[in-house]
Amino acid sequence: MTAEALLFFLFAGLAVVGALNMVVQRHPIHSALSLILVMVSLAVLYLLLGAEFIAAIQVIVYAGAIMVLFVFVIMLLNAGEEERTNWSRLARYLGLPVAVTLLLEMGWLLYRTWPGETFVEADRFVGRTAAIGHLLFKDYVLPFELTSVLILVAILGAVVLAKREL
Amino acid sequence: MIPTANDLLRILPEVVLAGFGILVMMLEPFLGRGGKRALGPLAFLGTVAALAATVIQAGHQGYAFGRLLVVDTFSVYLHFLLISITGLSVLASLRYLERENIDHAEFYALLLFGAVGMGIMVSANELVMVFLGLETSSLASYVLVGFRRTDGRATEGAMKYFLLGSFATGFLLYGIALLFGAAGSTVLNDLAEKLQANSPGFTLALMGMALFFVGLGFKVAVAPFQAWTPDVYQGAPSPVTAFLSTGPKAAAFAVLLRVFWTAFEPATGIWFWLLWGTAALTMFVGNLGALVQTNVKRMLAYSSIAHAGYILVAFAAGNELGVAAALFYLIAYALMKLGAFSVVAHLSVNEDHQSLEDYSGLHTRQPALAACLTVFLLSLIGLPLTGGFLGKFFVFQAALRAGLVWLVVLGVLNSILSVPYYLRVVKVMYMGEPRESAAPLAPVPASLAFVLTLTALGTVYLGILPDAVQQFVTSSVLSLTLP
Amino acid sequence: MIPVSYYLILSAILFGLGVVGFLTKRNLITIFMSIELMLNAVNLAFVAFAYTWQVLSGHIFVFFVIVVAAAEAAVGLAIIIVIFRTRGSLNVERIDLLKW
Amino acid sequence: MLELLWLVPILPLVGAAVLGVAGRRLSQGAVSAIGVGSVGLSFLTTLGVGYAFFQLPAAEIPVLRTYFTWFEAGALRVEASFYLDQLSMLMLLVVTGVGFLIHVYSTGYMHHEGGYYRFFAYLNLFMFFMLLLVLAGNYALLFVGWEGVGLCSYLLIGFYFLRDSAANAGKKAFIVNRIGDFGFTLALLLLFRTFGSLEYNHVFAGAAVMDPEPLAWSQAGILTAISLLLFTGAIGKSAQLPLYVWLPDAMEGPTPVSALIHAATMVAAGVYMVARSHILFSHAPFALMVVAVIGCLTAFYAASIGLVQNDIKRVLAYSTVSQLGYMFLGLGAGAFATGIFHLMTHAFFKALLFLGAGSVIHAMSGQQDIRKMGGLWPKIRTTALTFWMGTLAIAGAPLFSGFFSKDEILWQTFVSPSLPFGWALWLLGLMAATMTSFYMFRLVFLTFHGEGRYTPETAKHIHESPSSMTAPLVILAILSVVGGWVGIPAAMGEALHIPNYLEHFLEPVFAGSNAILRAQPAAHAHSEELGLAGLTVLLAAVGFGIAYTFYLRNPQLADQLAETFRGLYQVLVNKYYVDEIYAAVFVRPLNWISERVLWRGFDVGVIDGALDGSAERAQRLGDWLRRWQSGNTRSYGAWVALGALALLTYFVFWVS
Amino acid sequence: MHEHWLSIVIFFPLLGALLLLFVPGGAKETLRRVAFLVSLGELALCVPLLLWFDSAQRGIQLAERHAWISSPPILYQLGLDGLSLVLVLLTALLTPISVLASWTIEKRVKEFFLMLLVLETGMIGVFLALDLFLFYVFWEVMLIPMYFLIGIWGHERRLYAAIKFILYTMAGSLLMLIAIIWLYLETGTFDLLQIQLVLQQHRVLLDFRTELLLFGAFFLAFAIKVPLFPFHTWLPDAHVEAPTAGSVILAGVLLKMGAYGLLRFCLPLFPGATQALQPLIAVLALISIIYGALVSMVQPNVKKLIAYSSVSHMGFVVLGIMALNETGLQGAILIMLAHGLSTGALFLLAGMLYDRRHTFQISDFGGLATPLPVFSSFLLFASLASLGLPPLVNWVGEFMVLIGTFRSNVTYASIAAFGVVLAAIYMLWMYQRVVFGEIKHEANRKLTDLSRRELAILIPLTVLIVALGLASPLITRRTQATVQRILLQTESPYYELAHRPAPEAQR
Repeated sequence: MTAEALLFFLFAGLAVVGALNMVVQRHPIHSALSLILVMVSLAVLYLLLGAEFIAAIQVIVYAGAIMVLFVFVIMLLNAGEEERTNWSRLARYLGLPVAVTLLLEMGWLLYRTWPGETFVEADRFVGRTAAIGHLLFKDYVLPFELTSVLILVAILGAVVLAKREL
Repeated sequence: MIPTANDLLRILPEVVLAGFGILVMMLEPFLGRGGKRALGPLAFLGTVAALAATVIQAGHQGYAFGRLLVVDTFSVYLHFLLISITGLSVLASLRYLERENIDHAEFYALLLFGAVGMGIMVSANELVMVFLGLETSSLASYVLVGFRRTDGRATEGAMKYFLLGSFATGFLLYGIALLFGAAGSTVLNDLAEKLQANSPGFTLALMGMALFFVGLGFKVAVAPFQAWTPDVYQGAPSPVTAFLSTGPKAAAFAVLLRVFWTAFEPATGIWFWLLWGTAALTMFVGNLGALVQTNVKRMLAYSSIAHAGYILVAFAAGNELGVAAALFYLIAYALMKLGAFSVVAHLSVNEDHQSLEDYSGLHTRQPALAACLTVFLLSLIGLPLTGGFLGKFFVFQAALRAGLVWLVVLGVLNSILSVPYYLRVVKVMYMGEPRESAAPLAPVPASLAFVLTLTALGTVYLGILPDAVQQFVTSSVLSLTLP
Repeated sequence: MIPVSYYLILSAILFGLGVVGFLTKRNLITIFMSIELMLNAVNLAFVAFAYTWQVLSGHIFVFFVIVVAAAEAAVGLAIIIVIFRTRGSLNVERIDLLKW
Repeated sequence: MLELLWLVPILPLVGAAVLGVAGRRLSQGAVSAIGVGSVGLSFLTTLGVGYAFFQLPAAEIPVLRTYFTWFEAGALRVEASFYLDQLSMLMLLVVTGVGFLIHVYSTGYMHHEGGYYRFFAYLNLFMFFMLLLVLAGNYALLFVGWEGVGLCSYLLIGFYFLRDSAANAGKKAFIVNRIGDFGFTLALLLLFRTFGSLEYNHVFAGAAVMDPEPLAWSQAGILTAISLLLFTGAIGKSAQLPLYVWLPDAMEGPTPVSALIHAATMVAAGVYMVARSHILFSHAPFALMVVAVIGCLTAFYAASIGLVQNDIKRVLAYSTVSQLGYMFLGLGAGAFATGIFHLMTHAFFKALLFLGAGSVIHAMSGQQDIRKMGGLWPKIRTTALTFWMGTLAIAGAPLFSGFFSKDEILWQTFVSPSLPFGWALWLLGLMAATMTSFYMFRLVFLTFHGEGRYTPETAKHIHESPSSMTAPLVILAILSVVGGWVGIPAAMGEALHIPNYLEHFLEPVFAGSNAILRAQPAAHAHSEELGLAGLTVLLAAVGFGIAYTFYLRNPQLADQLAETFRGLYQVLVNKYYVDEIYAAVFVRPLNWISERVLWRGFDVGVIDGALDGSAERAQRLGDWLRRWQSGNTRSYGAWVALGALALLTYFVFWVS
Repeated sequence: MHEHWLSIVIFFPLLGALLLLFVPGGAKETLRRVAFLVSLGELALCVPLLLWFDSAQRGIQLAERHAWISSPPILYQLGLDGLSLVLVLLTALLTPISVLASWTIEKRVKEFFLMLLVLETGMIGVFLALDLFLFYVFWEVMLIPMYFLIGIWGHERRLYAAIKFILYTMAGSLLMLIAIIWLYLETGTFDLLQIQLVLQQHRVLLDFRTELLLFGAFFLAFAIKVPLFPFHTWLPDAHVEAPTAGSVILAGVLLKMGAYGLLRFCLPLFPGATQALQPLIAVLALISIIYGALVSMVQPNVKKLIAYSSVSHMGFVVLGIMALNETGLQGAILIMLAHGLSTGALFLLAGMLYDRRHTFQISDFGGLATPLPVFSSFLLFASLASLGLPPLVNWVGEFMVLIGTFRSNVTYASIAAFGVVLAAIYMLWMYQRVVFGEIKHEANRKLTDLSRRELAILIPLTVLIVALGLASPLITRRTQATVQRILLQTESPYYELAHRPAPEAQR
């Protein structure tokens, strides 16, 4: 087993454990922390896949900014432990089976349709930041600009909704 | 690759809309109470300008930004439709916002930004563009739904819409990812090229299509993804409901049409039964649900599910006629739903007074309003001389041409099922007496009168002289083929 | 050497766990986190596919997804705050004024 | 004058129209003038037409006048045409003549009644339809008259509409007639199908060239079917078994109406129609036999009920039914002319009897029960006298009109070559004649003779009727006596060198049938006929005797007899319970089925139930469905996930 | 003028309705007068039709043809033949009568007459349209004014009746819409004349199953409208609950549309199916006749009784049509006319009773002959006409139908003839209970007899019933050519005509 494989299995395992823990935990703050664990693990996997830039912003933006926002809101609202109501019979009896079936089905399908021809090798394909920058500001300049509108909307929305007095 | 002038011309409407949106947003802090009143009209002006821009855009068809976007008659048609919807929604909201004490410029800005997103959706030729457009309009919608933020119902609507919408978006994205994985590209042309039935990634692509359909089906409220619709529509401020039930829905349908008609074309035989089933299911769920409603707004919400079902029938036909019918239906549907929800907006103060009894004897209280609503309802039923009828007529025609006799029969059955609940409203308006305690109605403001006149006349116009729109629609369909 | 499909299966698992979270959690914030988990799964898939096809656009998509996730987080958390203000609860099941 | 033929029916129609529209504003005198005048003019026109008719050479008879095309569709074409031959001429004279007399009588009788103008309007309308019936040149037009007289009968029976019994009787008459007309209608359909036309000349010419059908039922053909169906119509209209039930009830109408419609003219329409269609019947011996049997049974049956009735008019009504039976017996025996002869004499004496009865009722201030009369003879002499004349005529006293006609019928029955059991029918007829004599004299004795059983109150008002009423009585009495002399049977007349005028006159009409039915006249001695006639007279005298014994000499005897044969008496008094049986068998079940099964059961229950049920089911489905719309976001999410799963499964597993 | 006359006839009432919009709602008398004048004007406009109509011509006359919608090719095509002539005249006649009969309406007068006039446009349009799509449009457009007429101005259970009416009719008509589209997809046109031509010349072959299905869809729509057992249960409710004018129009014109549709579409377009299903439909017609009569007999409500009697009478119409010969068809047309007049009169009379007593229950009447002699006479006349007394036009029609049916099936004709017996029972029984006897309710004693307006309503109907009874060739000669054409198209399934020159349709 190479180092890469070891890394993969380690962080894949961590990601799954984190995700599971996120689901299982009752307190939102624990869930948030588990999610951060998932995200960081994923960042490592991105690196394995040669996505340097993505790995970086995964940590900076996702784990750093977005999750902080979450934690912040949790604190703000002083959210305590989850109340385990079970009023939705549909979700109670079907929710987990359906989701698990979906999971298994997708996993199985992906496994079946993608027989491992391509193996991940280090440095075979690396997404350098410069290349990405070029792509982003040339070919994908329109979506990039569009995201600005998107963010504008988000800001506007957040302000409109959350500000006490308008 | 620096964008060329043509590229910019091809996104001119979006640019105009975004510009006006920013303008509205920026101007607000500088204006006093009176000046703020001008922002709504300014936003409306923006949509008018965007319509003009669409005319310019129409003269410069072709791909833009590589092949991220495509401007063809199809997208021009939908631009006209969506921008008009936005404009009319702006007008319908003018007095509403004042009355409800939420007249913030952000509202208009969000509507305009939402329109930008929808505009991108309908001309997107690439799935991530679709996603971004969709997300832009969705985020705007989430906020708009919750705009009456002190009202528990509005915030609940916003929450449901947001959570479920994001959930569905997750599926959509995963679908896109899988399609990307199958073809190595998300440009529709590439997808069409690579996704031949026997290609290695075909199963992956099928998975992608399925998940993609989940996301968009959610937006157009296809059963079983329709559950959010009544709640959200009911909770949202009525003008927003008007916008929501027409604009994003039309845009999402446009995406479905374009994508299924071009990129997913090889899988036609596979998604046929899927569409068949969901169409039937959607019609029944919508109509049966509407049948038992006593809240007019909620009833209209269910009815919009049912109408999505009719459009899906056209979809299932899978022929040019079907696409044309769907496009025609969209415009007819937009007119009548906009009109109907505008009436609801006018009648409901604080989003109350929406039950059937509140409509009792409306014809004596505001005859013109009652007459307009009657036109919309008759059109929703699908009686001749209204756009709704011709819409259904074209849909059935397309479906029959495709040999879907049973689906059409189900459609007919649903039309009959829908008669009682629409007529119930007509009944109370014309045959009931006004409630004793009913508060006097505010006079119809000019802006709303304009909206109602336009939509009512448009509905009738579509029912009597559909030729112009038909031609537009037909050439749109023809433009939908990939070069 | 790890085949790409392993990454994909991992992404499927994470996506599925996201769905599980969405369906089993009651706290609005955790539900929202589940959605974030789903988006992360998507990102992993994008990156994996980008690797298979050796194209960079996959990375760009992930970038966009992250942006969108951020925007969504802003709006979503604002909505959650508003809900909490009007309803005083974060239990999704308690928020069912609109029904039938 | 023949050109004025159309005036004969039109005049009363005009009278009816004027009275109907403006009658309310006219004085009683003016109403009388119009009502009676129109019929009078019609009678005069008939005389004129008759004069011209008698001048016509034989070849030009029948006279056919076509006025316009009434309706046409495809092959069907019906003309408004009149057909005048000896038969219709005779009928015209009888109808207008008797009708006129009764109109005159009515001016007196109805003088004090409300709705005077209405009465005359109806009566005039009746005259129109009756004349139309007589003159019609095709079966469709005949049917118009046929239904029209039924309508007028309905109106006039229900004239006293305040009385429920009157209204019921009118309705019953119309409906029972309709049942007969059902047969008639089918006959029309068959006629058209067989002959391609409904015009008499086509039909008769067509039938004449067909082969007569055999007597056996099993081999009967289309003509038998037509004839039987036509006869069904006649059964209804002429109150034969089993559809006679309406006629006794019809006595609820004013007495002149009973005289005109329910004795003299309308009820005889069936007889006329059968005679008119003789050529069809003579080709269908089975039908002819049925006619005879029904007629004979009716004659006997009705007479037996008449024995015990106590209402003066009802006795006469049953008598009418019975006499009509005789007429059909005559027709059925193939002696069409004789049947018509009896129709004519019956018109005279029965009109007389009814009018007389009317006069009695008039005198008794509306009392109709003969048990409450008696000894009226000295107080209303003219009425009594004329009533006696009528009674003698109907009972068949020699030389009175009824004697000749009835006797001839019985004789013809006896000798008929076409009837297999002629003698049996004859025997029944004979017994009926005896009963006739009995109940008529019973009536006379109870009414005019013996001691008065009326209240003193009534007694004060007893008076003879005005001359407008007595004059027609006298004229009719004379006709009842001498009317028979135009048709004295050969057996009697030959010796006196009096020819049978009537038979001669009608000879050309029935020539076609006679040629078939009497191709080989059975050799019967005149003496035989005379002997049988003597027997009849004798039995009539017996009837008289019994009546005399029971009701004049020994009044309590009748009651004793009734006591002794209590069962039989009850059956007779209750008219064999036919009304009750009809009610139990037809009316009530039909009503029950219509209401309970069809309407409330099927219509409301099944059809509406199913539809309302499906509406409700849709509603319930909607209710059920919206419970899924629980408002719980988790459920919605589950839906989405479920949908996604289903889609994925469909797309990938089912397809690939 | 000539070539646009039919359009003028169709849209004149609509213009009148627009005119009404400008009259203030409070000026009730003016509104009534205007509506009356408009409807009379419409009647006057129909007179030239009578004059210009050439009875000898088999094809369509006064045709009008414009393109309307280009894709799919839908025409605005109108035309007149004998059948439509008769029904247009009937409509134009009954509308002013309905207007007059509605003089007593005080509630929302303006809207009432508006609806009535719009309804008239719809009805006349149905009879004149020769494009399937156009036909369908008119057919459906009529529903709304009728819905309002029943729903606003009706009686106690009006809302139920109105929705029932709409649902039944729409159920049928939407299936018809499917058939219309299907037919278009087969033939490529909505033009009725063109479709006939194409089918008859065998340019398009419908397989038998298709033909049956199409026929079935059309037939269902028409059978509901006629209404034929077992699709009739909307009728009693709609009739009873509708205001007088509504009932008159409903019985007088709307029911005829079903029969009209059978004659115009079912027979000529689907001869094979017609012939195959003829026995079945004839049996349904027979059941309608007997069933309607029996149920009518036990109704406690005057209007319901008349309504069920309509079922019976319309059964005759369908039976006549299904005789598939000239006599039967002519008879059917004549009954349509007769039924429109006589049942119209009956409903008007029932309405007059209602105006006076505010009830339709037979048991609430009795003895009306005393206070209302003139009324009673008219009621008698109408009842007699309805029960088929010769020589009134109802009988003539029924007789023709019987003759026609008898030619094809003796049993059917016999059963139908029995229906005539039943007609006498229920009509006379009703008449007796309403008019005869002592006055049982004090309220009935002081009723006033017919006013001049009411006489003006009834007299034309009465005169027509008699006149047409005596002179039915006035009608039948005008419809003869049309009937023959229909039969030719029906009796020879698609091959014989192929060799004939095209029908005069194009002229």
